[in-house]
Amino acid sequence: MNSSSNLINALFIFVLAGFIGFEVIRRVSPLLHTPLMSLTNALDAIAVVGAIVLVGEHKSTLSAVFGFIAVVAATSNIVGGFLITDRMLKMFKSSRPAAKPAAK
Amino acid sequence: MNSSSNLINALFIFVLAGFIGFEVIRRVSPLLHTPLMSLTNALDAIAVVGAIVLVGEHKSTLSAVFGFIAVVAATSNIVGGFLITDRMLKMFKSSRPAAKPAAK
Amino acid sequence: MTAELAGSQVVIELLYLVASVLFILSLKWMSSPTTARHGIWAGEIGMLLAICGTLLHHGIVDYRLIAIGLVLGTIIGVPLGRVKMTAVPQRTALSHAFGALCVTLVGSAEFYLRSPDISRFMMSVLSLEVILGGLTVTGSLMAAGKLQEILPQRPLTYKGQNLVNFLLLACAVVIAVFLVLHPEAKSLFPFMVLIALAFGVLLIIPIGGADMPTVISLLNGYAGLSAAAMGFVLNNKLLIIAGALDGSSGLILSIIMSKAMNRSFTNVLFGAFGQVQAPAAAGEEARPVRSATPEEAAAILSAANKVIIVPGYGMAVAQAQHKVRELYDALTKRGVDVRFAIHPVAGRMPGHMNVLLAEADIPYDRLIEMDEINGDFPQTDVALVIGANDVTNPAARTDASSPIYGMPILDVDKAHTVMVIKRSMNPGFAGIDNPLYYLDNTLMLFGDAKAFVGSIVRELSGGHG
Amino acid sequence: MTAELAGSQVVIELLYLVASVLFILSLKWMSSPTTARHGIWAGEIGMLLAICGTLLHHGIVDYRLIAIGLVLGTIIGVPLGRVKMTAVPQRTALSHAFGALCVTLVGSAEFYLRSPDISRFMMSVLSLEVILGGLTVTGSLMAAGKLQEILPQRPLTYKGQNLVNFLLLACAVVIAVFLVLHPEAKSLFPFMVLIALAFGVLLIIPIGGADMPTVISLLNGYAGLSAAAMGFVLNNKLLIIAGALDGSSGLILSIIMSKAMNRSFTNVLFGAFGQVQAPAAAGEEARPVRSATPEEAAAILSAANKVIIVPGYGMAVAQAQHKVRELYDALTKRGVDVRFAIHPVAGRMPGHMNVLLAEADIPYDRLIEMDEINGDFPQTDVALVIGANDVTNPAARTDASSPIYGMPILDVDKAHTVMVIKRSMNPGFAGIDNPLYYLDNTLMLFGDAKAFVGSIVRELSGGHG
Ligand SMILES: NC(=O)c1ccc[n+]([C@@H]2O[C@H](COP(=O)([O-])OP(=O)(O)OC[C@H]3O[C@@H](n4cnc5c(N)ncnc54)[C@H](OP(=O)(O)O)[C@@H]3O)[C@@H](O)[C@H]2O)c1
Ligand SMILES: NC(=O)c1ccc[n+]([C@@H]2O[C@H](COP(=O)([O-])OP(=O)(O)OC[C@H]3O[C@@H](n4cnc5c(N)ncnc54)[C@H](OP(=O)(O)O)[C@@H]3O)[C@@H](O)[C@H]2O)c1
Repeated sequence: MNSSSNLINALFIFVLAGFIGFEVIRRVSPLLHTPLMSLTNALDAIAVVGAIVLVGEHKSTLSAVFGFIAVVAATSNIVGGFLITDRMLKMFKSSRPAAKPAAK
Repeated sequence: MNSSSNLINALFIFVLAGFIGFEVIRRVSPLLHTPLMSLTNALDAIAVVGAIVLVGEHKSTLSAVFGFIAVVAATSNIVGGFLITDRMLKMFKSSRPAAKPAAK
Repeated sequence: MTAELAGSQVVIELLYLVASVLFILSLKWMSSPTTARHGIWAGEIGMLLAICGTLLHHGIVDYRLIAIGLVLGTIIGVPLGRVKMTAVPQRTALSHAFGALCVTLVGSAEFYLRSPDISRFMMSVLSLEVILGGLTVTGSLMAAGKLQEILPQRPLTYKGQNLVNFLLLACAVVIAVFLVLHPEAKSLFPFMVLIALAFGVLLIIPIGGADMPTVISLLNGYAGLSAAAMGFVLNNKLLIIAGALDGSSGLILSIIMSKAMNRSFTNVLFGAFGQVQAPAAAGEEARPVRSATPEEAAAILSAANKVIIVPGYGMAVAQAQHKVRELYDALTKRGVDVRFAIHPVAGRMPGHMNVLLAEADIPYDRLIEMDEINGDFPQTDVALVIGANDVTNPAARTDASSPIYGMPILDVDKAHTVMVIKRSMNPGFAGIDNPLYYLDNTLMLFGDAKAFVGSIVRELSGGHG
Repeated sequence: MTAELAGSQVVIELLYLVASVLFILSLKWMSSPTTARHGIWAGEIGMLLAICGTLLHHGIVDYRLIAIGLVLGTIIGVPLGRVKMTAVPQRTALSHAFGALCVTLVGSAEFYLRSPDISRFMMSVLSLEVILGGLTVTGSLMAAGKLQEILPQRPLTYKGQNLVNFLLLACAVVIAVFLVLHPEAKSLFPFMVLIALAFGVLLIIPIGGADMPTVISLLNGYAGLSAAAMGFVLNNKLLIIAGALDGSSGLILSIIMSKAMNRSFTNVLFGAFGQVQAPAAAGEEARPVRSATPEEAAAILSAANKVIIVPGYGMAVAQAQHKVRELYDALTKRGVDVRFAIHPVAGRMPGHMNVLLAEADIPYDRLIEMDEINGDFPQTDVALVIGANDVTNPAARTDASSPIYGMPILDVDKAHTVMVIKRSMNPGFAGIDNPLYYLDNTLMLFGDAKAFVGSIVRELSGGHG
């Protein structure tokens, strides 16, 4: 699993993805910087896949316990992150919608 | 060499690089589309590395001969491609330089 | 993971590939509000595919515990997705802590499962993962605490602080190096993690609550990097990609913020901020200012043709955005052209004002970025500043001795009339005086933003409708 | 390549990683003429590192033959890098052929070395590599021949042509599928390659010389894809990256071209172009046109304040760019404001006009893109069209029945006076009449572009000094 060939592949992928990250993020509209933060938060919680395997394989009690907490933490980020990003983005409207009474 | 794990890695890299390609090329100044063509030509000639290995390993006459022709073809692209791109780019000047008499 | 993969493994990897593409598209579509919603869907689908793929993993024997974890996470996540918009900064910090916690735990578990059979490179990456993860956990928790005002906002500094912090970090690195050479030394591992956790706390202690956004964004970058490191350890390409995307996002946002605040990025990177730059320069000359009542302000506004509203942190604190929307409606109904000038670091988070105003249903094409709107102030009748301070401080343009000298600002002072809603003459985040308030064309409207705007609106509608 | 790599292999891979980054930066820096030169250096350094790295490959025993190959390639390459600017299109086509030849040969050699021990996926990729490579070799050679006018420019069509081509391609695919299942069938391999080569020829036969640029760009994309396929076969990540970059470049440029020519991209993709769209609609009404002499043209130009020069394919054919430069100098000296309007598909290559004018030392900030300059024509005294035709045809705006209807054009007809230098009333590339020539404010200046511009310049300087 930790062969040097895998590491080299990983390095290539890291570099390419970092490049894409810079190119893409630099072009995110400043209007959306706050939703961007919560979205990347949700995406970053993809670490859940590592935790799922730990829990599922149940190789030791420690790994299962750590994995379980990790699954809970990451899942809450996924759910919370997508939810709030969606809520924020829903608020961005381009022209004025049928005047909804402003909240009190 | 042809393990499925390598192929998957290759796929990831292809997809990421293709994405970078689209992002980067879309932003090339239209002013430079012609030099862009010759530059990508030169870069694409990186295929020379495969040919070099073929020639160098000399595993069979056929592979050495094919490899040799391939080395020659690719090298001429590298040299020619960089040369002409450089020549073209040298011509692009922003403000008028000390009025060089226009060529006849 | 042998060189020749099992069939299920190939399926998983292909699902991960699709998920990676969806994640990238997700961020790409954030480039404009019209496509941003697609971005979320792409992200969600990608996440779903990745999780489903992972469940196919052949070594998994215990699905029950996974299910419980996912359900529990969802139960915690839903309220975290429902917080008020004004609580978004602390929510973001909290979720960095959660993300980093996940990474740190997985890294630790992997260490104990594999030790002593860990190659040097792998152990280096693993240490990086755990140290970055650990400091992000406590650092983000501290940041969230300060923002939520559970912890004191005040920066806590003492002599030699930087040296202590540095030595602590050095300790962690020394342990890491030792572990790289002797991965069988299991007992040392917890110390490395603990030091990282402690370092996270100490890193945030000297930083004032107001400086948190930059720190949060930086911690975002760290969280991303540690996730990428985890990807190296688990040889998981999707994780590497997501981590790299997140890492660059955090870095870029901190760079944008520090540029807009006129701080060097290295200054931010090395945690040297928070050193209160100028202790409220307080040239207590009691210079005269002119103030006005809501009635007077309403009269001036309704007589104007072009109004630019400049919101700032005070609007967020007062939660005045809905009242501002009413003001916008009232003025627009009278034919006044109202636009909003958005400074990149107004508020306490990149894009803070945009989100609040969007929440109040103000169309985003009325929100104009600094560079675009600055030329329009001289042709503007009234610039109405609502709870903004530093981002309007003309000293940044003129006074070379000011700590914010050189920071790009909104040129409100060039409007015919400037009206500033704030509660007192107290300074803003940068702790410095604002010469704007003493100009001849400036009127101070003292009061809470929400209450004051409410009075203006009442005045406007009382007069007419 | 075992899972645990040899030390030298690690060095090679790291060099390849650096080379990949340099290649990406190289293209990124092409985004502006001010950074483009750095781009070349990055590309060159990357190439050098990659080649040096490859020479470290442990299996290499014969360095002499490699050296000879490199030297021979350089000897051929230098003249190819020294061709005249007007010969750039055919040079580009030729180099696609060379690149594809390299890929095809390497692919074939690999097949014979490995057969019958080739996995199905690998054999599919290998077939893709060889088929794409093969058709690109002959296709590009044909294209180069047509552009250099060694081969007849005229499209050669016959009934059922598309069917024949399709069947031929199908044959190649059938062989490829058979080889995937039976990689030991060595004797079939040459047939697959031969068919691909034949297909390349037949693909280009029905396409007129003028349509070559789009084809060349498409072949560029194919060459890139085949190089990427080779990267899969050799498990060489640098090759995959370079191939993907090249492939996307080719595709994007063809898309840009077909958009600017108002053709659907699928139309281009499936080689269905060249079907002469409208046989020189030739409404032979012998409508009257007004023409003028060089003296008259010089007088009009020197009386103008603002002149926009619109160069086209005719300027390239006549190699008139240096004379145009003299004209630009002469007019500028008299205080006339001269700019150049660049249509994206003027000429026969994307960016063709830019390169030619840059060659003649015209500063690139005087070259204005269509979208930017179109608004300025109504305030322009003279629009001087030099050898351009289709890109100025107002029928694209007004005449829904025109084959170029909808194509974005330069609005020269809105200038106060239009002067058109061309040799006759013959149509341009699209083969259709140009109503511009019959407008009241249009003057035709009949003659070769170089000679005519030369006369104007002589007139201008004769008049004054
Ligand atoms: N956005 C970001 O990403 C970010 C990140 C890090 C740092 N920062 C910093 O934050 C600052 C943002 O500038 P800013 O102009 O938006 O805010 P500011 O300079 O911090 O000023 C906010 C003003 O709002 C007033 N205020 C507070 N509560 C109020 C209430 N309830 N009603 C009415 N007024 C109230 C305060 O004055 P009173 O106390 O007199 O009412 C204060 O002067 C900048 O210095 C920036 O560098 C921003
Ligand atoms: N740029 C690209 O990437 C690209 C790619 C594919 C296709 N195309 C097509 O190429 C066309 C380009 O438009 P264009 O306006 O530049 O060219 P054009 O429409 O082909 O017209 C060129 C004109 O130049 C004149 N000409 C030829 N030789 C001349 C000489 N020696 N002196 C003076 N005039 C001469 C010709 O008229 P006379 O014979 O009367 O002199 C002809 O009408 C478009 O239709 C475009 O779609 C471009």
